[in-house]
Amino acid sequence: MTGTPTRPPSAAADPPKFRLGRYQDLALVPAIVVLLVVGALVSPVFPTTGNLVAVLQQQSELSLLVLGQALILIAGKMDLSLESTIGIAPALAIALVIPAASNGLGVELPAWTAIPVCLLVGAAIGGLNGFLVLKLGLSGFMVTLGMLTMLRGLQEALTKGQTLFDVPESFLYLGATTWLGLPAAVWVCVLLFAAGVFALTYLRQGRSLYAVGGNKEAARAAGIRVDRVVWAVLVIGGLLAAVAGILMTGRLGTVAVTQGSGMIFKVFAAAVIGGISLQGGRGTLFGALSGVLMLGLVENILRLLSVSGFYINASYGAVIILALVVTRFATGKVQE
Amino acid sequence: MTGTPTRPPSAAADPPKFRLGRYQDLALVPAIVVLLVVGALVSPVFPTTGNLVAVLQQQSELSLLVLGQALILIAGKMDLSLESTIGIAPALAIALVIPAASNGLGVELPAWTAIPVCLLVGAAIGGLNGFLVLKLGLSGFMVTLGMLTMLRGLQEALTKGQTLFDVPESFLYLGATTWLGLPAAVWVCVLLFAAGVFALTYLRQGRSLYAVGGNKEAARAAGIRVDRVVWAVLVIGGLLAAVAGILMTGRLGTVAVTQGSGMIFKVFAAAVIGGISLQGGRGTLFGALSGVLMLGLVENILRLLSVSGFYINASYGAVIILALVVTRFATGKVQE
Amino acid sequence: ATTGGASGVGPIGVDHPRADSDFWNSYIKYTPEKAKALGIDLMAPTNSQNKVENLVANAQSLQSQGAKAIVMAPQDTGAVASTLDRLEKAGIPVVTVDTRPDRGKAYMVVRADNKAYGEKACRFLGEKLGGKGKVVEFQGSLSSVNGRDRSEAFAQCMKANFPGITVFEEPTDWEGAKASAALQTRLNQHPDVNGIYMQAGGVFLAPTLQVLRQKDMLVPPTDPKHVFIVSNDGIPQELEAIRKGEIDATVSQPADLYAEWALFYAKAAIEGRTFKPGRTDHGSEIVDVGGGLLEDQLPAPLITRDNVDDKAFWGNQIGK
Amino acid sequence: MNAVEATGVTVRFGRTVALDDVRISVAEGDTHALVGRNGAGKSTLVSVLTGMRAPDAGSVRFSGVAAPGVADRAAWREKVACVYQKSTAVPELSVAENLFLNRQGPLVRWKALRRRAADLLEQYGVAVHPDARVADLTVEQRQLVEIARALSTGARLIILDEPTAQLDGPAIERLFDRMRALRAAGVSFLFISHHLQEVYEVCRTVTVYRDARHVLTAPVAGLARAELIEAMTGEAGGLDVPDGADRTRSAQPVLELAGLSGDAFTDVSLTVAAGEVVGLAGSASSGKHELAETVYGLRSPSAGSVSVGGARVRGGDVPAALRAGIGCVPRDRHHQGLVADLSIAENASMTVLSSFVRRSALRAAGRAAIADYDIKAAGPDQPVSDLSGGNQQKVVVARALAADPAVLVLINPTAGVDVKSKEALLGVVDAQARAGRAAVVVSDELDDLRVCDRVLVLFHGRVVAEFDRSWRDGELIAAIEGMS
Ligand SMILES: Nc1ncnc2c1ncn2[C@@H]1O[C@H](COP(=O)(O)OP(=O)(O)OP(=O)(O)O)[C@@H](O)[C@H]1O
Ligand SMILES: Nc1ncnc2c1ncn2[C@@H]1O[C@H](COP(=O)(O)OP(=O)(O)OP(=O)(O)O)[C@@H](O)[C@H]1O
Ligand SMILES: [Mg+2]
Ligand SMILES: [Mg+2]
Repeated sequence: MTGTPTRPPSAAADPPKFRLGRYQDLALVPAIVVLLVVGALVSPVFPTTGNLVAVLQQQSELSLLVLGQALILIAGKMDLSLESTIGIAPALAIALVIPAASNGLGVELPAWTAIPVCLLVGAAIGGLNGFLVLKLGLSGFMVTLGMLTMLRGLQEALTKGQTLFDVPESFLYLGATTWLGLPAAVWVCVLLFAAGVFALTYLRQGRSLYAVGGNKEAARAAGIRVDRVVWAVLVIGGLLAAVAGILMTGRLGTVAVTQGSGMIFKVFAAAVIGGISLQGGRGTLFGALSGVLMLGLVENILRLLSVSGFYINASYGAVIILALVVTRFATGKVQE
Repeated sequence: MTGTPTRPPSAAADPPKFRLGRYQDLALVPAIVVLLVVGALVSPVFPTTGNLVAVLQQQSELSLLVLGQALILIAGKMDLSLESTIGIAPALAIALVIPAASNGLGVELPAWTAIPVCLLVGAAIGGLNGFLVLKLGLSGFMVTLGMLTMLRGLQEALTKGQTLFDVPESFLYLGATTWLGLPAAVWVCVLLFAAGVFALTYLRQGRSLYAVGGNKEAARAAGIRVDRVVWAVLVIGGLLAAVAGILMTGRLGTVAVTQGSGMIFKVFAAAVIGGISLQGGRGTLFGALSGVLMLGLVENILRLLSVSGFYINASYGAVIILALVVTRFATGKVQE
Repeated sequence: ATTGGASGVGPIGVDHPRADSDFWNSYIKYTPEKAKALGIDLMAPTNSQNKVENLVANAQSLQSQGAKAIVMAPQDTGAVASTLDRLEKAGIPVVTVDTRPDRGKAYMVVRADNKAYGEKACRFLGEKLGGKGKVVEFQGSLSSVNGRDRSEAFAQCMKANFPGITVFEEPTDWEGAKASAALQTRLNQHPDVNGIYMQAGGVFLAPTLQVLRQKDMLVPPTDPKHVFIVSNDGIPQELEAIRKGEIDATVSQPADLYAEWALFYAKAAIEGRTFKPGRTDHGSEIVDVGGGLLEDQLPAPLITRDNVDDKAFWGNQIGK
Repeated sequence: MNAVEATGVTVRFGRTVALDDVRISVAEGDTHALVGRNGAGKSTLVSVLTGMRAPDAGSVRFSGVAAPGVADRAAWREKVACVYQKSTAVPELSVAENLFLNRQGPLVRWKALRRRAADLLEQYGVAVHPDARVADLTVEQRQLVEIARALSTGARLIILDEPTAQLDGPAIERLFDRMRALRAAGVSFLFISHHLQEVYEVCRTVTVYRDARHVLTAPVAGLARAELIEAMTGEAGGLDVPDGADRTRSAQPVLELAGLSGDAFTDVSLTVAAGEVVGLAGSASSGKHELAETVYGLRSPSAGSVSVGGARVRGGDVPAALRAGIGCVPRDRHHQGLVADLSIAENASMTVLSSFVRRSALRAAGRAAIADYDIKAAGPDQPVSDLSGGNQQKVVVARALAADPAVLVLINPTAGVDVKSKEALLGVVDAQARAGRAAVVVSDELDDLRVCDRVLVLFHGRVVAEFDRSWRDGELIAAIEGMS
């Protein structure tokens, strides 16, 4: 092996045509623009501020679940139990606060504890999932599927199937107030998403999610404490679901036993449409958010069109597939 | 081969103590044995033939969906739409047969066509999924999620939300007959599972599922036509869901618009508990089948215990997690 | 988007609770007919697919499209409270069908008393069984008021009046497959089960008959081995089964009256009429269920072999 | 003082003992070679020395201080940097981020990061853009990125597990230059390679493991090559790679490429006769890999044709190539060579499964592969993911030869294979040729090219030189580097 090293051919050093991260972020933008135009054509009500704000508010809880799930997916796990956490976290917190006469547990903690307890419950569920997956080595999908059922069941057992009414003021405030013309819930989401985007872009801990989800061994070799990252992300997911639960409870004024049930499908749909990979290590929060917006717009338009109940599911499914096709050909990328 | 090939170190030539494949197969057996014992202690009815046969019959439709999903998962894909296929395939077939007065489509095909048409619809749905995923390059998870919604919606649109009561004799026959003391549905499952196990063990095409699911590129480089295998497996999945639809329709005597809805969670639960990997390339049909049995026994025992409606979900979830723990420590293997 | 002539009263918005149950589909079919008869300008109906989030969003959307009154059937009677508040603030009267909101203001509640369903079923079975025996009950989803009301009333009545009857409560979440499995198990455990109460005929009828058929237990009422079956709903298939002697009774939940009177009250609200508790001219009674909330309790007749051919039942009016 | 010292290290995988009470000590400032046959336990030791695996017994000390706990990854990373045998790059992330994985600083400054990455890549002569996705790189580029990352961490001890197996000559030379410079600055190295000449070139001390045991530690200078090989194999006698000079070849053409063009190469015409072995050499960007992959149908040609025995083979169609009698060892065993979860038997016979698979036949085929290719394994049912790197490579070769093909296309067939096994593998190629097969060997290793009857050199996608058997190292390398 002698001889002067030749300069490597320059072609390989050309900058890649686009920066993947940024490009993927925008993949859904064309589809969203199309939807906005279609919406405006379909109904004069659609482009009004009132309607669009309502869309945002209606999607706010979903968006927080998607935020949590996106973080978890990027780190290479999944958490199905989020859809139960959004119900049981506020239900338990409220049951601890209200008197037994209103279906409470009779503990009657002071009212101000409701929100902290709710967050605590969310975090604890995330922590428990983490324990089962990381310490006991159980399958994450299965554990959280079991949790999904069990937590929903606990909520039923806790409330004996009753809806909880005496929702503390703090919940109602968050659900009903507007700040600067936007519902408080929307602000909460915007702030949390902004924090998420910042963390995933500029913080080392945030970037480590991609490493952990993309190649666990490589992350470990690079000095990342993989288990700790996964655990943290599961706890954050639970926390965000609890926040979503607070917003939902505030918006609806009650906690039904079924609160959130069936949402997990939408959560995955929004995340995956938004470019988050189920295999881990790929996707951005901006993408996930646009997935949420897209689903919200589709629902809103179908609603304004007053599609008959018999056709609403068919249309919804068809539009999702259509959106996939549009995204596929707009980005030119085969989806995995 | 020139040179004397060195003998491998002698220890390595011993037959291995266990074969990994077989071992995994049996992972759930301890949990099932525990359940059988618990069941017998809990209720004198549990160990009767009548009860156990009923468990088998009740699980027959689920087991066929699991069979289909297991094949698809082993080949590295997933198909969520199976839970809609189990409804729409028989619904469409029956609607084509019965008169408009009984909520039919008014086409009134001869009654014997019902079963073939049903199978055809199932296969066509699988084929369509394959087309969208392989030819258009859409995300398999998303496409089948969209299909799940769309097909359920089509069934609603088709039947205007009505339950179809006029089920052809052929369906009812399969749902109600017993052959040699076992319900026909159970025989159908046993045969199809046996065929599946045979194919995955002894046929080249069957073995290739593992290669395709384990490493698509390596399979391609070994001369396996990856796309063709995946397509075939999706069509088979649709077909099996249609068969499950026939059995379910026969057993219940109607096709409700909601037939099968919510089953997909159980399908995944059974498959994953049974050792099928969501990442593809790993798992056996025997394992999947034991997953189905386990879920069936758990349900049966909870039912015999007459657990109150308020606690049934909580118990069910808790038992699933417990089963995971038992399996984890019985096999000593960390689950992925 | 309205369907009626602009001349009619309205526009009135209607939200349907779901599109996947036979009872509600009959109701959905009746709505436009009855609106036309009442001279109502009906907006295109929305459907909340059994989810309160959808109901909330639909109400918002109907409101922004200018509904003057809204008819809805909130399956989650708690979570509509904030929506009712909002509509009240916007001056839009609401008529609820089938369920009574736990909180919040409605102009009128139109429903049959679900507790009465459970009670009627209990009394019928109790008498037929002579106060002894074993009854399997397919409970609806316990997270729905109707399921809960029917279950509670049935249980209370049984305990109070027929202590000799053992009741097996089977949670089914309104799913036929769960009912079928539960019945199979229960019959294995207790082959002497001689009564069944199913809380929704549309869902449980066929699966139940199929299990009994398989077990050779589908015998005429004259046979001592006959299993007495009471259902709720009153769809045509149940009436047919009563005629054939496969089941014995059903409580007819009046889909036609639901549609008719809900729209009637919505129109009355726009016209500014008021109502007081007391008997009505259509065989029902308006009661004040508390806090000034009025409920028109429509009759829910028990259909048995004796009156099954009465043309007045809605189940006999629509072609099946 | 020793940079690292491990004593009494034992590691078991189930019944397999990967390391049996071994020791190693790397003196400060030393460049220490670790050699041994495939499966001797080298990579396992690396995982212990870098804290990726806790040993079943034994202890590790860095500069006399006990090693950190397994959970404290950051502490390990300060002590030692490593290029693992199996890639530890994150495919979805950019090159820049991979280079500075987990050391971007608490707040990532992207512009600065990209600049630092560009500097580093420049230093190591790696021709990739910092924003490129690692998944889009070739094996070689990825390996260079990993090397640059390890060498740039500032650790005082650097472990390189077969860093050169996928590199071409100039890249290896650049690596050695960097190593010498760092050694001058007092950095210690543990260097693993199956290329013994590299050991002699850069290392001062060598440790030999055999069958999971420590056999020898000695200064490189006093150790003859034959002694070293004897220590590795446990058998006396040197090695001779067959050069096939006495092979006769018929005039009958088997493989014919006519005006073949495709990804990264143009207009290549070539005829390989029965009994002939043709080598393809060239730098990483020469198009040699793409050419070989096109012949096997892994890529579609843009023009020209491939025929075997006079019959044209459909382009871009692996099953067609297989049917025509072409067998192939693909470039990257992890990517295209193996299904990691499947057993040795299954992988080795994947190209030749009959439509009815008899388990006993399958296992017999697996056992035969283990014996024929000298694979160190617990048995034919062992999943290939449990094998050492070199043994995995042998399974890939077994898979390529299983169908008894008329034409062999071998891309870096001996990558990561130990000297003794390399001799056996090249012996197989020689034997195949003697049996009237045709073979194309694509390799960066001169040893691999020595079995060839002629060697074609590609440069920027075109054949620029052809050598017959009598080539000398210097002239071949000059041609490869485009200086002929
Ligand atoms: N995860 C594992 N499970 C089971 N056995 C393993 C595993 N990893 C390694 N082994 C076994 O341990 C032994 C040592 O492997 P190791 O990778 O250390 O060898 P090596 O010296 O690095 O070989 P090579 O030169 O081929 O890279 C081999 O017999 C291998 O089969
Ligand atoms: N190498 C990279 N890998 C992943 N993401 C990157 C990379 N470089 C930049 N980004 C993304 O690009 C975004 C902007 O980064 P940054 O603030 O560095 O932009 P910039 O340096 O100002 O870019 P430009 O020079 O093009 O204006 C961030 O969101 C970051 O996620
Ligand atoms: Mg190694
Ligand atoms: Mg090696």
